Amino acid sequence: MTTQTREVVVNTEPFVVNFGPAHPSTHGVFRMRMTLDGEVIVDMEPVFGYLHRGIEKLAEERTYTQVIPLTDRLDYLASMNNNLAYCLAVEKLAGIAVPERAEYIRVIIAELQRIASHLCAVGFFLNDCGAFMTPVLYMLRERERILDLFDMVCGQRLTYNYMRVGGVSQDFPDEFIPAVAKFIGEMPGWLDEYERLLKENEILLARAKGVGILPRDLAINIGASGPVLRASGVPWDIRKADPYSIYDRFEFDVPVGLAGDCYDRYRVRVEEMRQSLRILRQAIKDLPGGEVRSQVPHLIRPPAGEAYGHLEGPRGELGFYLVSDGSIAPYRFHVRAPTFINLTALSDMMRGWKVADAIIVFGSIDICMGEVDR
Amino acid sequence: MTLALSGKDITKKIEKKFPGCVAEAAAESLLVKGEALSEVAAYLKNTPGLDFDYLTAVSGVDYLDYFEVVYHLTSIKHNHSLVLKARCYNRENPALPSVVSLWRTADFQEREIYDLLGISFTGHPNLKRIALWDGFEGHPLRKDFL
Amino acid sequence: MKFERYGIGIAKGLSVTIRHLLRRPVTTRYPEQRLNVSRRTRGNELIWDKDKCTGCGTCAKACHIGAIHITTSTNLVDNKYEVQKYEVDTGYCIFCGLCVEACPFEALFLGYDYERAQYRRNDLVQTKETMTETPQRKVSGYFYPGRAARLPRQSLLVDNDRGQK
Amino acid sequence: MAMQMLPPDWPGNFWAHWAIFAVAVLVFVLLMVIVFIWFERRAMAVMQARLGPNRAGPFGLLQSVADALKILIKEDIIPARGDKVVHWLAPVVAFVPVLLVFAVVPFRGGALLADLNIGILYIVAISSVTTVGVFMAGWASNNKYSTLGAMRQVASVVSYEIPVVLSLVGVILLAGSLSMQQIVAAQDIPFILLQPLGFLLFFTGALAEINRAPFDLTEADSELVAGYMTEYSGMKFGLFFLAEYGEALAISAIVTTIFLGGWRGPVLPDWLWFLVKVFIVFFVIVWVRTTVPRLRIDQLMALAWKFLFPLALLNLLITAIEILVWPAASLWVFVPINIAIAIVLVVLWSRFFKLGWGKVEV
Repeated sequence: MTTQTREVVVNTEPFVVNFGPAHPSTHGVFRMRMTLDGEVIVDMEPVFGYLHRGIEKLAEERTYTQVIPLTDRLDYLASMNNNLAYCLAVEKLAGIAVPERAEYIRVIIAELQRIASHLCAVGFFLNDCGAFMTPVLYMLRERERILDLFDMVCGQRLTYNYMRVGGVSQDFPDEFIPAVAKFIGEMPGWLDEYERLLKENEILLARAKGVGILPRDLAINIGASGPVLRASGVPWDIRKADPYSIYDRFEFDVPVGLAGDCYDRYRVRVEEMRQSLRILRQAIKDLPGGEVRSQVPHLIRPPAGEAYGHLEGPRGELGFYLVSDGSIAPYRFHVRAPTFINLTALSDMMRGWKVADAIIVFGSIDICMGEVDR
Repeated sequence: MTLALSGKDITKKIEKKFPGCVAEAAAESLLVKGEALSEVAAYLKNTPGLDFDYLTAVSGVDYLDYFEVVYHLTSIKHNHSLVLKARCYNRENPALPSVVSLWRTADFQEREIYDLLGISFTGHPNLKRIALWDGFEGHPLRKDFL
Repeated sequence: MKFERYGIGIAKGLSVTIRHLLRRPVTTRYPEQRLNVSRRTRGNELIWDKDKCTGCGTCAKACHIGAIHITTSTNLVDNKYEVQKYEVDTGYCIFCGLCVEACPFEALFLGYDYERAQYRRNDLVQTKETMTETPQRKVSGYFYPGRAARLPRQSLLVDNDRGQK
Repeated sequence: MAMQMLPPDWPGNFWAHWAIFAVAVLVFVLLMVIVFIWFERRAMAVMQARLGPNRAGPFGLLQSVADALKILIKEDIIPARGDKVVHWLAPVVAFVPVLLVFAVVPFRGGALLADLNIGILYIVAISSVTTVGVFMAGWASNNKYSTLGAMRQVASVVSYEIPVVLSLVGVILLAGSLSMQQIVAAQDIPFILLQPLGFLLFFTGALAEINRAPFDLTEADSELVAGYMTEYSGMKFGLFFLAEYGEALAISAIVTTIFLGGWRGPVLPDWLWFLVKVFIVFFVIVWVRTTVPRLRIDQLMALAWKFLFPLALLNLLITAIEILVWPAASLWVFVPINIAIAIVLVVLWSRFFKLGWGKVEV
C-alpha cells in the first residue's frame, strides 16, 4: 500500500469536529472528537457512555434467573448469544448439566442469531459506504425471516429472554423445523443475490479495500476478537479454539481475511454466514428428542466461587465473569464486551484517512452501543 | 480445547525468576503481589514457553476489605489460558501498576475499572472516566455506593 | 479505483436492482393488512385467572422490576387467599414472561394483543377487572402449548405470506 | 414524420411569445419536479422490495405536494452567528439558474422560449452558477459540516465542468451548430449511437455536477449530516430540494435533446416522445442512485482528471478525424466503429488508471 508523504506548505490550522452522539452513521450514541486538517483526520478520540445503564450494578440485586432479561439488553442485535453466554457461565459456576436436545436447540438458535446479526453488520456497513438504503432494505428482508422464526419460538422479536440456566425455556413448536429447513434452503440463494449487488462493485472496492488496516500484531495486542481479529489474519474462533457446548460435533471452517482492511471484514462476515448455514444443516439433521431443560431450582444458589464463561458471538468473544458468594444473587457480574475492546484501536486505524473513510472504518467494526456502554 | 494452566505449576517458574512475589497459588488462579504485577505480567507475556500475548478480560471486584483485579490471559499460539489476580488493600485510593504498556487491550478496561470501582492504575496513558461524565463523584460499582 | 473490471461489478449490481421491479414488495400495509402474530407472542398485557389464583405472590416475587402489586386477605379460605388487589403496571413491565413461568397454578398468562397504547400513563395500570380473559382479550400460548393450538397460525415471511386483508 | 416547425415568434409579437413560454416553462418545471420526486421515491421503493408513498392521494401522488406544504409551514431557522443576508440569498442563487436552463430546451415541434444560436454554451454557462449559490449556503451557515460540504461541491463541479463541456463539443461537431434546434434537426441517427463515449462521459460528468448517485458527496448523509443544507429549514430547504430535482430534470432534458433526439420519434406525438425520453433518463439516474455506493472526494477528483478528461479529449479527436476525413460517408457506418472505439478506449484506459490510496502520512 503506497503512502504519499506530503510536507505541509500552507500551514493550515486543524479544527475539531464532533461526530456527535446524534449522528446518522454512528450506530447508536457514540461520539468521535476528530481533529481534522482539511479532510484528513489528524487525531480521533472516542467518547462514549451515553447509553450507560449500569447493567453490572443492576445484576447484583437480581436472582440468577432475573438477570437473563438484563443480558438481552447488552448487545440488542444478538441477544440470544448474550443469554447463552450468561447461561454457560452460570452452568460452569454451579456445575449444571444440560440435556442433549437443549444443546442442539441452543446451537440452532445461536447460529440463526449469528446470521441475523451479521446481516445487520454487512447491511449497515454497505449503507455507510453510500449505497443509498438498498443493502439495508434487502438485509432487513432476510433478517425478517429469522425474526419470524424467533418470534415463533419465544414470542419476542428483539429481547428474547429464551435461554434459561440448564437449557431453554420452551421447546420448539412443531412447525419450527420445517420453517427453518425452508429458510436454510432459500438463504444461500438470497445471499448470492445480496453479494452480486455489491461484492465486486468497483466503487466499493475503491472505498473499502486497503482502508482502515488493522495489522495482525496490533489486532492481538488490543485483544480484538471476532470478524475484526479474523480479518487481520488470526484464525482465532472460540468455537474451534475452546469448543463450548457441542460445537466440537459440527465441522465448519473459520474464514480468515488477509489484509485486515474494511473489505476483508465485510468478506469475513459474509463467509461466516455461509458457515453458519452449514452448521445449521448439520444441527437440524440430527436434532434428538427429549427434555429441553434440566431440573434446576427456581432460585439457583451456586456454591461460593467464580467462573468465566465465554462464547464466540457475532461481534467477537463475549464473556461473563461471575463471582458468587453462595447467595441467590451474583456477587459480581462483569461482561467482557467484544465491541468495547475492538474500539481500542479505532484512532490508530483512522489516523491519516479522510472523513469519509472514518465512517467506513467505524462501520466495519460493527459496534453495538448497548454492549459498549453497558 | 483451551488448556487452563493451574496456578501451582506456574508459580514454580515465577518463584525462580522473582522470589517472593507470588502471594497465593490456587488451582486455577494465581495471586500476585500488587507491586510485582508488571514484572510478572511482562515475564508471562515474553517467555517463549508461555507467551500470553492475548489479554482476554480485565475485571475488578470489590470484596469490601480489599479490591481484586482479575486478568484473564490467553495464549493464541499455545492455546492455553491463565487467571492472574492482584489485590490492593487500602480503600481510600487503591492503586495498581497498569499493564497498558504490555497489552493495549487493558487501555479501555482499566479506565472502566477506574471509573466504576475507583482503582487507579499508575502508568496509564490517559486515566479518566469512560462510562460516566467527568463531573460524577463516587464510584458506583463499589459495594458501599448508594 | 481499479477499473480493470471495466464496470462489470456495477453492471451486476444494477441487474440485481432492476430485477426487483418485477417482484412483489415484501412489506404489508399495516392497518389494512395484518400479519398473524406468533402463537406464543408476548403481547403487552397480562391475563389473570381469578379462580385458579391462590394469592401466593410467586409472580410478584419473580418480577425483577416489581410491576405486580398483590394484596390478599389474611384468612385462608379452602387453602386459598382471597385476592383483594391485583394490579400490574404495564408501564414498568417489560413482558419478559418470568412471572408466567413462575406461577405454580397456571393462573397468569400473557396477552395476545399488541395494540394497547394509551394516552395517559396511569391507564397503563391493569387492575383486577381488566385482566380477565374475554373474547377480545385473547390469551397467548406463551409457555402453555395447549392454548397455542387454539390461535391462528403465524404468517411467516419464509412462506411469502403477506398477511390477510 | 414531417417536421412542422413552429415559427420562432409564434403568436406574432415578441412579448406575447415570451409571456406564454415563460409561464409554460415555470409550470413545466414545477409540475415535473413534483412528479419527479414522487417518481423517484416510488421507483426506488419498488427496487428495494417495498411500497413507497401510497397514503396521500391515489398511489401516493399527492405525497410531494404534501411535502411541499409541510415545508412551507415549517419554521425557518437562521443560524445565529451565520451571515444572514448570504444565508437568505443562497437558495435563490441556487434555484434560479435551474429555471433559466429551460429557456433553450425545445419541448415540442421546435417550440422553445428562445432559439439562441449558442444554445449549449448558454446551458453550460448558466448551470455552473448554482455552485455559487451552494458555496454561499456553505459559508453562511457557520457550521463545519456545511463548509466541508460546500467546498466538496465546488471542487467537484470545477473538475467535472471540463469533461462535460468537451463531450458536448463532440456533439456540436456532428450537428454543426450550437443551437439546440439544429442539434435536434441534425439527429436523424440519435447521437447516442454516434457518440457512445461522449454520452458516457457527459452522463457521468452531469451526475457529478448535480451531485447525484455515486457522486453525492456534498450532502452525503452518512458523513456530513446534510452537507450545505444542514442549517436550512422551512421554505429555504424546500428551494434547495427544488433546485436539486430541477437540476436532475434539466440534465434529463439536455441528455434527451442532445443524445436521444429530443422530441423526434416515429409514432407517438412529439411532446409525448420528449416526456417519455426524459422519464427514461431520470429512471436511469434513480436506478444508479439505488445501487451504487458513494465515491470519496479524492477518488472523485482523480476520476475526473485522470479518467474522464483524457477520454473526452480522445473522443473529440476521433470525432474530428471522422468528420474531416469522410464527410460524405453515410453516418450509419460510423455507429459500430464508434461503439467499438468507445469499448476499446474504456478498457485500455481503465487498464492503468489507478487512484492514489488516499492515506496521507500525518
